[in-house]
Amino acid sequence: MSGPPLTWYLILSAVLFALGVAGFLFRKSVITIFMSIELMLNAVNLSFVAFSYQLKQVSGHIFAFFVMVVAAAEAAVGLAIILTVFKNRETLNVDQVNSMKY
Amino acid sequence: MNFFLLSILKAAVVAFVLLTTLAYLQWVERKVIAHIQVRMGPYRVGPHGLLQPLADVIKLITKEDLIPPHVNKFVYLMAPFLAVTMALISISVIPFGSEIHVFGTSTWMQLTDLNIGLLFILAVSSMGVYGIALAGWASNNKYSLLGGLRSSAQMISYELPLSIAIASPLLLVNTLSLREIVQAQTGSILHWNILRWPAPQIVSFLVFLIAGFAETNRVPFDLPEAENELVAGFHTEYSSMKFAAFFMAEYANMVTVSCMTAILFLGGWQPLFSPAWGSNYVPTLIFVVAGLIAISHGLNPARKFDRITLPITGVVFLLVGALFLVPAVQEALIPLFWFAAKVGAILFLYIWIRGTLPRFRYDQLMRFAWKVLFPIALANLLVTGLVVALQ
Amino acid sequence: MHQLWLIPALPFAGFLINGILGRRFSKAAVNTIAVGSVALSFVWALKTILSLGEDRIFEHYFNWIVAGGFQVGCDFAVDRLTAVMLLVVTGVGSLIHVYSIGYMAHEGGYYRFFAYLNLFMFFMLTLVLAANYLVLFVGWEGVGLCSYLLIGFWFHKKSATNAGNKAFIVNRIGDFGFSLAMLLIVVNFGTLDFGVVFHVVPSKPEAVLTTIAMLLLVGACGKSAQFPLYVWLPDAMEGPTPVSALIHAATMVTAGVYMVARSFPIYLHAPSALEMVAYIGLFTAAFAATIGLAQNDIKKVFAYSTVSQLGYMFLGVGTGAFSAGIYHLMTHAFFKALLFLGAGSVIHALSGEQDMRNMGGLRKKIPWTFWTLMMAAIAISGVPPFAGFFSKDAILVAAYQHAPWMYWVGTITAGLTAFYVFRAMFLTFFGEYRGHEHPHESPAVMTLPLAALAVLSVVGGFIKIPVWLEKFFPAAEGPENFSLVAISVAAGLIGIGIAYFMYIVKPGVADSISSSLGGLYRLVYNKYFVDEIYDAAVVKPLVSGSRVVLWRGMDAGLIDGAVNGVGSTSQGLGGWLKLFQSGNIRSYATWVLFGAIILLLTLGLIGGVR
Amino acid sequence: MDVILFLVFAIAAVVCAVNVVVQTHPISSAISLIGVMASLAVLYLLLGAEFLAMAQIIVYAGAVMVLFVFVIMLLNAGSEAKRGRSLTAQLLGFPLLIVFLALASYFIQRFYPGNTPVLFGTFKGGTAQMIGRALFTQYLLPFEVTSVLILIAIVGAVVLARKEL
Repeated sequence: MSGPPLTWYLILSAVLFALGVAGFLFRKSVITIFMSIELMLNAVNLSFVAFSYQLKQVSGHIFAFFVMVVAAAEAAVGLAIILTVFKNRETLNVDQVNSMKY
Repeated sequence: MNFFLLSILKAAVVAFVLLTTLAYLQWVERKVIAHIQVRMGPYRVGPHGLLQPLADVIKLITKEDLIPPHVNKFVYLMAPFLAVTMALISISVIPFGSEIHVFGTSTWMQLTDLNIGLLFILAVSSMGVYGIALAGWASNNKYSLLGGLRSSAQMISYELPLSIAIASPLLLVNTLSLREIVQAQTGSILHWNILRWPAPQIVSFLVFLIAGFAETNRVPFDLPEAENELVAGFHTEYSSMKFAAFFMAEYANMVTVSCMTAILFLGGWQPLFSPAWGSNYVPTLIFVVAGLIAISHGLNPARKFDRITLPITGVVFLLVGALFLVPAVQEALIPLFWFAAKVGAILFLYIWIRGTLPRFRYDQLMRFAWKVLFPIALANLLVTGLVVALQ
Repeated sequence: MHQLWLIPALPFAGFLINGILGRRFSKAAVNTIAVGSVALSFVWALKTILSLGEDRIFEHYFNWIVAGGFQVGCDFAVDRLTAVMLLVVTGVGSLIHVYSIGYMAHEGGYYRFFAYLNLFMFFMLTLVLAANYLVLFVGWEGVGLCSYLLIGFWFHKKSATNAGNKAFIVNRIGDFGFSLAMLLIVVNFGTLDFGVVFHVVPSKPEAVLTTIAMLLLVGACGKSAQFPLYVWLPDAMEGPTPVSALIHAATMVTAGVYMVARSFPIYLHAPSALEMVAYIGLFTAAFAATIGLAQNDIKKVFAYSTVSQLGYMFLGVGTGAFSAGIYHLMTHAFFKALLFLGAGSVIHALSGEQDMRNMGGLRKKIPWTFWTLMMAAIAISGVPPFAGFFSKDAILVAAYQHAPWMYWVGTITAGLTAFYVFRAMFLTFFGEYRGHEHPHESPAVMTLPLAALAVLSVVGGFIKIPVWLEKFFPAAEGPENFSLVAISVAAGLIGIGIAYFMYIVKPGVADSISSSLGGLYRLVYNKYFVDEIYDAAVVKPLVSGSRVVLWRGMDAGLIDGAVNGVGSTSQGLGGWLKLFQSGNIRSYATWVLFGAIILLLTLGLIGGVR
Repeated sequence: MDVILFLVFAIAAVVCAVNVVVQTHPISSAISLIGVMASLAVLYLLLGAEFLAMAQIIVYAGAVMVLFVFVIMLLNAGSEAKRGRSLTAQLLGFPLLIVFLALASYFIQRFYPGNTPVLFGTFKGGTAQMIGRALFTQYLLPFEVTSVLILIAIVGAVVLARKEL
């Protein structure tokens, strides 16, 4: 019985990451963009776990674990920011949230 | 026997028993509440309303399957499906009893044992919230939406004390496998986690039970479906089988939480005291006594309705009691009896409380979770950790 | 344990209390704390010394610097040399503190003055108690700092702040030498601890020892105002008079002598350096004495006298008579402090007048001051049995042993000293009053310290320091030579006589002599134009070099140019780059992606991560 | 068996991820993202990371995404506007993405030639026990720092979500 090569996992990770980037680039809703970031983080986690498998070490899992924890913290703060922005501007479109311009 | 065949067989048996249990659980609930309120409860369909669940099922299936306009169809249809799936999935890792030998093969009375079984149940139950939240959102109805919001906030909040309450007994048993958790509690009631030396988990048990009530949206925490405020909460717009699915999910969740309580704190299928002291005869004793009581009531000429059914029930009970004495099936039946007895007791507690307590106000509910349960659970975890570390 | 740390810690506590909270205290509270802390310190020092035998007391508190095998501890030690210094510093210091209560009574920044004085005491005691060169250096720098603060105490006076700066900067030159000496010691000995260093001195080559000793001498010259680094001391008289007495006469300026005496094992193995000490001391003594002849400011006269007397101490140390040097250090502390305090009392009586030409006839008006000051004048002139006689005599005898011509120069200097001191006395206290203020005697809080110091000036010579230090230093003194003693005493008496003749008997003679000498007089009056020579040779080139090369060239041209260039370049670049700053998150993300791709490409092109 | 499982869940993940990007309604994106996460959890299991798989479900799907759904419901976010203004993203984005993907695949192929087959059950290092041991010994400091980070995040979120801001 043979399994899929590790490369497949890495390619899958790259594809998911690229999809996350695409979501970030082409979507306008802040929430969706935020979700795209989570997608990218997940893609990177997958590659961490895959490398961990290849190296037969637990470190990759720890990394992925920390990424998860940080993502959770980030989500809490990020969503609070989104709430505040929505409260002040009544919009979720990033193109209209651009007061940080030159 | 073939692994796949065995698994399918076990799954079929479990599914059949579980679904029947769920259906009759509702009957039990109605009966118990009726008796708490000093009335009869379902009585018309079959003797003592015993066929009532069947009638309910038929009614629900044949009702018009209504999809309101302006709903997000995909999510609307997915929500009840998700809810019931997630509720039923967790049963798969729950051990009902010890190892049995049938026709030359030995197997566990459990669909499968994961070495992270507990995490699996937590994961699945944390997914369960989507069913309610999405149902509330997809219905395109403000009551449903409020119900959905309430339920997601409530379930996230109560998941914390729940998880922390679980962590304390884990420190005592040192494993995440549900089977091993039960095995670690072998012995008498003094070896169960709730009373186990050096750190009895009574506090943890209570926190878990309360948070479990909240997780299953049961009284007194049934805010997501508070009738007097939200019509029917998240399932206002659901009818027919989709409604039944939510209903089933709620009861399945109750069963799951009860099983978890039994496994984590009450020693799972372990008997109340050691078989050396005759615990194997307890089921027989109980059934015989129950059968005799039923027969004596049935022979009472005042009870006209039960002249036939009660003696029959009594005889069946006597037979079941006798069955527990047959060595061939004893190995399987006695652990099952203990497990069922514990789960049944907790389920009865659920119904009892529903018939007794009023509902919380929403802000009280959240404050209770964060300012009372959470600190208590945390303090208990710290104390337990300290005691275990110092041991 | 003798708890040596208490000795400096007490004044330091006084400094902290007065420095931080003194502004809110009454004057009584401030001076109780200040005087009390120093007096307690004196008592503790006395207690320590009474229990001192032949061996030294050593206390290690903690490791200050540990770097590899090299380590410096925070160590204090007391031996017989330290004991002398301790008593001089705390004893004279206490008296001057008491005196200051009266002298500073009407000055602003009262608490600040006493806080500084206490801080000075702390550093001076640290210096004296130090058991290694680094701790000594801490005290050394600390007293320099306090000297600077106190010279510039009247900071609204431009001349005072200038004098403070001058003292600080000139001292830096000396400290530079000291630092180099310390580095050399670390390199060659691997430690800075006195005990260890002095123990292994004999095994080191003479050239190294001579270099170290010379560099130490540079430091000592700076601190003890020896030629050519003496110029700061006369200017330092801008500070309040108690400061002049305490720091610039009795204690701090003797630190150089103390340090050379402390390092005597090094000097004994570097004879040429020791010879240099003697030459510098002798030259400074004579040189400063001649300047003192023509000064009209009473404090300046005593300042040059201090320089001259310090020269004597160097002479004593340099001729191998270490104990004689220390002996003179102690007696000098008594009578010179008294001279300054007396001068301060005179100045106080005349409400700030310092020019002797505006004084005269004060003998009757301020008798306490006059009589005490007279004791000091006799003592410094070397008239037996006053304190100065014994110590100066010891030095001169040692000088004769070393080289007879040194003795003769020293003796002539002694005569000059007697002359100018009595010139000052006669100009101030005799003849007719030439000023305009109404003199008044100082309060008891000032005259009592004067009296105490007068007693010490009279009998201080009987505290036989050479006997006390007999086993500490190698014996250098030869047998008592009565004729040498008689000659030096005679020189002093002749000096007094000439002064009496010129300023009492025939007051016109002095002016006619000065006018007949003409150029020579102007040369002396203007202190040999040393300040002007330094100004022209060192300061001016340095200032103009700094202005042209460092300021205009380096700073304005190169550094500012570079900085401004960077600024304007980035401004221009920013003007272009700001177009990227569209405020649109998605375009930012695009550029991030672009950067990531560039990064990947680069990684691939340079061969990747393997 | 492993190949089939991988393919099923990989395809599910990719389909869901595409759905995340193309759906116009945030809640559809959110549900799709949950799908991606669940599929990834299964892939983690295949890679022997059983603890991580469960953590993925509990933390990501069970907590983070619930927050997302909660916020979407709270703000009642509708479908987004059709046209945006970012020319840069529109013009450069797609070609850059293609280049990025191509480069990434190229490097993966070059540095990790596909000779390591992934078999379920060959790597036993991902148990809760192993993770816990590593976390509380070798990675104790990062772990504690992370808890401080979470504390800060809690405070930040509370401050941000106050009414008066």
